[in-house]
Amino acid sequence: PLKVASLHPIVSDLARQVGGANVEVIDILKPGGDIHHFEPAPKDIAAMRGSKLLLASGKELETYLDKLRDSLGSGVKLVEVGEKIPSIPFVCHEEHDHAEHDHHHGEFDPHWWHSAENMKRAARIMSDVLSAADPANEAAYEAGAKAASKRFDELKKWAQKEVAKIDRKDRKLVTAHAAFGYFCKEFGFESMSVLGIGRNDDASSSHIAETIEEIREHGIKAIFPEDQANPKVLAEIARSTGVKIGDPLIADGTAKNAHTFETMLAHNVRAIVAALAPASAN
Amino acid sequence: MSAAASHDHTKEHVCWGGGCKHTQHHRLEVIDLGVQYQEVRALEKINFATECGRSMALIGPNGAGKSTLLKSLAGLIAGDSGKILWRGKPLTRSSHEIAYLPQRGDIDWNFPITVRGLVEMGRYPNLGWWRQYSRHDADIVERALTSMELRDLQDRQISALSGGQQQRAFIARALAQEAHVLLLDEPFTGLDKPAQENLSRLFKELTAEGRLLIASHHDLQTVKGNFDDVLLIRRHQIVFGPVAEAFTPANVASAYDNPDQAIRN
Amino acid sequence: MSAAASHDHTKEHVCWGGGCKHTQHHRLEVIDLGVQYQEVRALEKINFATECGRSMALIGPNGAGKSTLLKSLAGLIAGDSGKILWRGKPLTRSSHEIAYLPQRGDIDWNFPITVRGLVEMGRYPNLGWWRQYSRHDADIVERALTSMELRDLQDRQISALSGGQQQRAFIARALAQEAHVLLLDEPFTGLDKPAQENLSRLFKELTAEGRLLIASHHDLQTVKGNFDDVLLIRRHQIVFGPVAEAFTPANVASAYDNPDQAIRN
Amino acid sequence: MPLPTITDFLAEPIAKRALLACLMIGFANGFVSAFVVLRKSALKIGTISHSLLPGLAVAVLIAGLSQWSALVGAIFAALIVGLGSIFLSRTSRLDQDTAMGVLYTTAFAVGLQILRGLNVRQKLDEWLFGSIIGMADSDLWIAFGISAIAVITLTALQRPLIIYLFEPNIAASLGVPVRLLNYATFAVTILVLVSSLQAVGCILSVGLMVAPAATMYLLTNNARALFWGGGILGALGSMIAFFLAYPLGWSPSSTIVIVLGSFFLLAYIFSPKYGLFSKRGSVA
Amino acid sequence: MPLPTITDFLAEPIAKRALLACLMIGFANGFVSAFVVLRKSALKIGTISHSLLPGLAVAVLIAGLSQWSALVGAIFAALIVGLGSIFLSRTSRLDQDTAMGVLYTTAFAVGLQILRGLNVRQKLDEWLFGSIIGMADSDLWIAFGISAIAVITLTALQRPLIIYLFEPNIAASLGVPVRLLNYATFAVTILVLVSSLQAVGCILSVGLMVAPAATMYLLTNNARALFWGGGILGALGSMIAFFLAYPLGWSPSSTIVIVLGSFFLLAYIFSPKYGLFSKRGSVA
Ligand SMILES: Nc1ncnc2c1ncn2[C@@H]1O[C@H](COP(=O)(O)OP(=O)(O)OP(=O)(O)O)[C@@H](O)[C@H]1O
Ligand SMILES: Nc1ncnc2c1ncn2[C@@H]1O[C@H](COP(=O)(O)OP(=O)(O)OP(=O)(O)O)[C@@H](O)[C@H]1O
Ligand SMILES: [Mg+2]
Ligand SMILES: [Mg+2]
Ligand SMILES: [Zn+2]
Repeated sequence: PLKVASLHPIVSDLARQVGGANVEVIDILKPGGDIHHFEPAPKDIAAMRGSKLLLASGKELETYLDKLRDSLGSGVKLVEVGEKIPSIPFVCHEEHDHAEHDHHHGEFDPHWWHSAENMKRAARIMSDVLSAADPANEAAYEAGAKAASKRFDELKKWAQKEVAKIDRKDRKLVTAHAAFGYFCKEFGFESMSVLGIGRNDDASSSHIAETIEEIREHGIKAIFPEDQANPKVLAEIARSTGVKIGDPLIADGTAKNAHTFETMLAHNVRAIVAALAPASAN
Repeated sequence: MSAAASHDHTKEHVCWGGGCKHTQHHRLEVIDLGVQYQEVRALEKINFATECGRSMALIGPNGAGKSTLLKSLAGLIAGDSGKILWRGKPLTRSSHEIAYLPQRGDIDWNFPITVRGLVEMGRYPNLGWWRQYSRHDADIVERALTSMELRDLQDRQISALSGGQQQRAFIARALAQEAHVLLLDEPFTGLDKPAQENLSRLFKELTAEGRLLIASHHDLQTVKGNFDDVLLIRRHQIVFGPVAEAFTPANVASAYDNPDQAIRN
Repeated sequence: MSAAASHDHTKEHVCWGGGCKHTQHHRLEVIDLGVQYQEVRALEKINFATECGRSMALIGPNGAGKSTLLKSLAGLIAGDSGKILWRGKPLTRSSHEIAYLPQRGDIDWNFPITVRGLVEMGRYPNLGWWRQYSRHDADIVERALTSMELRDLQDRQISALSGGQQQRAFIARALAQEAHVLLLDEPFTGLDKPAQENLSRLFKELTAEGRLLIASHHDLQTVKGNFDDVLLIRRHQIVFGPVAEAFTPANVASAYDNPDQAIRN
Repeated sequence: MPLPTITDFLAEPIAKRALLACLMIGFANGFVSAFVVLRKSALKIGTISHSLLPGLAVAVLIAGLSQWSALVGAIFAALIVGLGSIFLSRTSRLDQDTAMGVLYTTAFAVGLQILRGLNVRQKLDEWLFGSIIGMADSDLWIAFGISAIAVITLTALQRPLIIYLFEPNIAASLGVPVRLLNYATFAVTILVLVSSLQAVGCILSVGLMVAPAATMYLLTNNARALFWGGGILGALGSMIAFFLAYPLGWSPSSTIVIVLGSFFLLAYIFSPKYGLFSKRGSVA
Repeated sequence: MPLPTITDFLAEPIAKRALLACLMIGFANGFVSAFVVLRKSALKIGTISHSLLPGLAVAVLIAGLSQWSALVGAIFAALIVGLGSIFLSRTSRLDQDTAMGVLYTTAFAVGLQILRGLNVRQKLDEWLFGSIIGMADSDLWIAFGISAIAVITLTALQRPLIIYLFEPNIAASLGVPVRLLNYATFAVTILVLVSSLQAVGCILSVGLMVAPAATMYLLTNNARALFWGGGILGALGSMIAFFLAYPLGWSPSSTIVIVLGSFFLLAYIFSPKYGLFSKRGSVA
């Protein structure tokens, strides 16, 4: 089979779905790992031996890619799957825009995999690159991509049905970091982040004061921490405003128990619906 | 276990409150002491006994083991054989009754402390962690400063002193401790003539008050007038006894003039 | 600008290669020198001139400014008035021709260096960054070690020495430098009697070779036999001149016995 | 929507708690900074605050990932590296800095390896680094308790401590319980460090634990004044920063350190005795 | 699928490059570690490796984010903090550690504030922290150049350097150009640090820059031997680590530091002269 290596669990899964039995996917970054750092063991590199493709999620998520290029043998092609997927800018507080608050000029949200439409695009891209590497099985890859797209569509339908349980006015997703722009766009949420964009940003007190105001003003029902991140500040804001704390959402797709698009989306949608939908709907 | 409690006889004294004028004198005994540094044997079979009210000169060539002996007496290094008894009991490191002046301290000269603050440190063994710094303590510090002619310098930070002034400040700290036993490693170093004479005079006063004083130094001429006893060493003990008997040219010669240079290492 | 190049008259010498026996002697001139530390005036209006082949004792009470003067001559601190001329030119900090022995160095005693390594450092000004350490240099180091009786200790790490042995090692380093001018701040400190006598003898040899030697110390008795000139200071200069003329009891008294203690601060 | 005024904001419990936290953490850190500065261990503290990962790794290995296991793991790691380096330097000829350099990097490497094995994200330390604005009640109580312990311990031990800091050998000969002091003060420092880590994060906590007494150091020759002066400067600076950060929209932790750094700069330039403009010995 | 044998693996270009990088970076770092250990600046190096952020922030502010601007910014930051703290301590009564503690935390706070203002998405230091596997060609060349510069400079300056490290005052009186040495060696150290940051990351680079000479320090009293011995140990340890990491499946950078840490431990215990089992002065 065609051997490919992957730097992101969701991309690995996509490659498996599209390629089926014709590809062998090596996970360089294993579920639970940190997508921001690349520190492969020689063993991983050895396991990669003979791979035709190295798949990355792209959109500058893997900041180390530039360096890696030189080290790859000549037979390996690096593919940034997300590169051709339309970007949306980072958004913190979508519906207002004061002078002192900043929109992120020229900065794009790299978390493209929160959208089924994007996943469908990615499936097509995947089929193209696999075919280019292994023209003999082109037809199989195209079929694989189609099948995957169909599954993604179904999943989207299911998610939309679930989201419909939430009152339209309650469709506001308050998260710690702005990683859910694509999700919000696809499922009609307004997104708001408490802590800013970077993981290590420390929120300013005025930003927190604003967030509290907004949570009150918009009657927001719940706010969501992130998987594996410290929920402390969110917890205090929740305590101040009396809103619920939802189940942690999965942002990077690397959670140990949910590292495919299906499991990740299902987890996030369930968590959001459970916290925002009226009690009767659940 | 405060120092004051163990000084059950302090009341008799008028000045330098901690000495001991009483019938049964306190003895310091060193029995068969030996000290080893890595491959160097620094001291071997040192034996002597002295008591408060006496002063003792510790004499020997460079590398004879004088500093090593004083450090052992101060409890800063442990011998590997023999023992040291003070008032009949083995010496513990933190004996409050012993004041020690190192030959070369490992001082942080930039430490934010004035001369006065340094001398006040000497009161620590008497004050412990808690007791209030009293008028009495201030008097003692004052006296120590005066006797070392440091009154005018008392508010200087310690790095802003000349070498001899620094030495005087450290001596004053040892004095302010009002200890039973004073162990002074080359106390005359760096002092000018008047200060040296002043210190000799002070030694007499201290022993008259009933303190025990042990000082190493290199000036053989001043041994006779200034000390009661002398211990001549050169790794081994050469002689110990009252200056008049022990400090004979023959003994001194056997400490210094040896064609065999072995001791110097 | 290597040291050897400036020593255009070295050939005449048999030992301690860097001295100068020649008609026109090199002069060290100090003119109206004054030094200030923060609020303390340490030196004022110091004036003297001497030349190689002579030795000079620097005498004064504690805090008189002896160390300050030596540090100025070594180029380590700058005066705020007056000037220092060596061979007619203002002194620069890194004059290769000057060896300096500090009173109290800020030494890292744990530094991985042996006694021999320390003495070898003295050869640096002659070797510079590049020149090979030669047989000749080794001989000089050997001689410096021997003259300070450190042969047996040469492979010891420097913290494993007694106080006097350390002092000897630093003196040996200054000797190995074979400098024109030796500035020694209380070189006798910590040395035992034989070593002190040895050093006095060495001083004579050094000046006989044509070096200029300036040493501070506190032992007034040894001034007469050991030095050609004396500079008595107490912030101000009290007197400068040949020992026989200048070192009179009256002058010494005016340096030390002053009811006004002001100088001591 | 206009920015709520600061008085509005102060009505929020979250703001009150933050202000209280600034006061307490500022004071305790400033107080302890005297010890850090006298001991010249600013960089040791910095190093320890970076060496928590192996402790976290072990904690996660044993108890899973939670805020409490992170806290315990961090304290554990700090003690290992701190006391370990004291031990290594006492029993070898290396200085403590070098011993610590080797120890913490090796521990860190081992920690990374454990985490790889566990397949846990490597950026665990963010579990420790809260923000002064997100302090829970329990955090406040912990901060209060630790501050109280620190101030009381260091005040009680002050006399022997200063002697010890000046010269351990002299201290020993004066009967100061040197080893006890060494370990006790070290433990207090670690506690304060961990509590300020929760408030301002890894690097900034070092600033909080150094700058106040460093500023005082330029103003006084009285070692005691370093402690109380440091505490007061620390508390004052933190409060000023809190009120500055709000209108500027800055993060409170960075602002605290910037304010304390400015205090330092002022003292560095204008200190009457040791400032840039005071006439000190004109050293060549 | 069985693991390819190590010889197979070595046939890969990526493996050859990594091995080469281990050799060069190990040697250069080990060599420089002698200077770090003699200077007792292990923790200073650690601190500097953590204080790159403000430089990055300024670089991004001026030139936008790219690998080169990040590198330049990092070097710039290191120089500011390093030379700044030397300057602060020379012109005040503070020691360099304390000065550095205040300086780098304040700079860091300012850097954070700049980055907030710029809204840069990621923690920037990731731009710097590569891994020894996956070094770009340019990285390898930079590493080679820096190693060569470091070894040549430190060898050329060795004689005055050792005197200077022993006692700056004596050095000055011997005519050693103290200030020049101070700045030159500092610059070399920073260069080596930045090159090893790219290979093993922020904390582990400190291990690489301390452990080799710390090990030698326990074995010799010859300051010169520290340099070459450190270099050889560093290179050897890195190569051993490379071959160990393969079958164990560990990350090479952590393994390097673990191996060097083990060397240190062995010397600490078994050194004939300064080891735990050697009879040294029985200090109470
Ligand atoms: N840390 C050490 N390690 C090994 N040997 C040491 C150490 N300290 C001292 N020595 C050696 O022990 C011996 C005794 O040293 P000590 O310092 O007691 O001599 P001293 O009589 O005080 O000499 P001085 O008059 O020079 O001060 C000397 O031979 C010295 O070299
Ligand atoms: N760093 C300093 N700051 C302020 N004053 C100083 C400093 N160093 C020395 N002094 C003062 O300058 C004067 C001269 O000091 P110096 O060290 O030159 O004296 P000295 O003659 O060497 O004395 P000693 O015989 O005690 O060594 C003294 O009054 C001293 O207190
Ligand atoms: Mg001695
Ligand atoms: Mg002097
Ligand atoms: Zn945002």
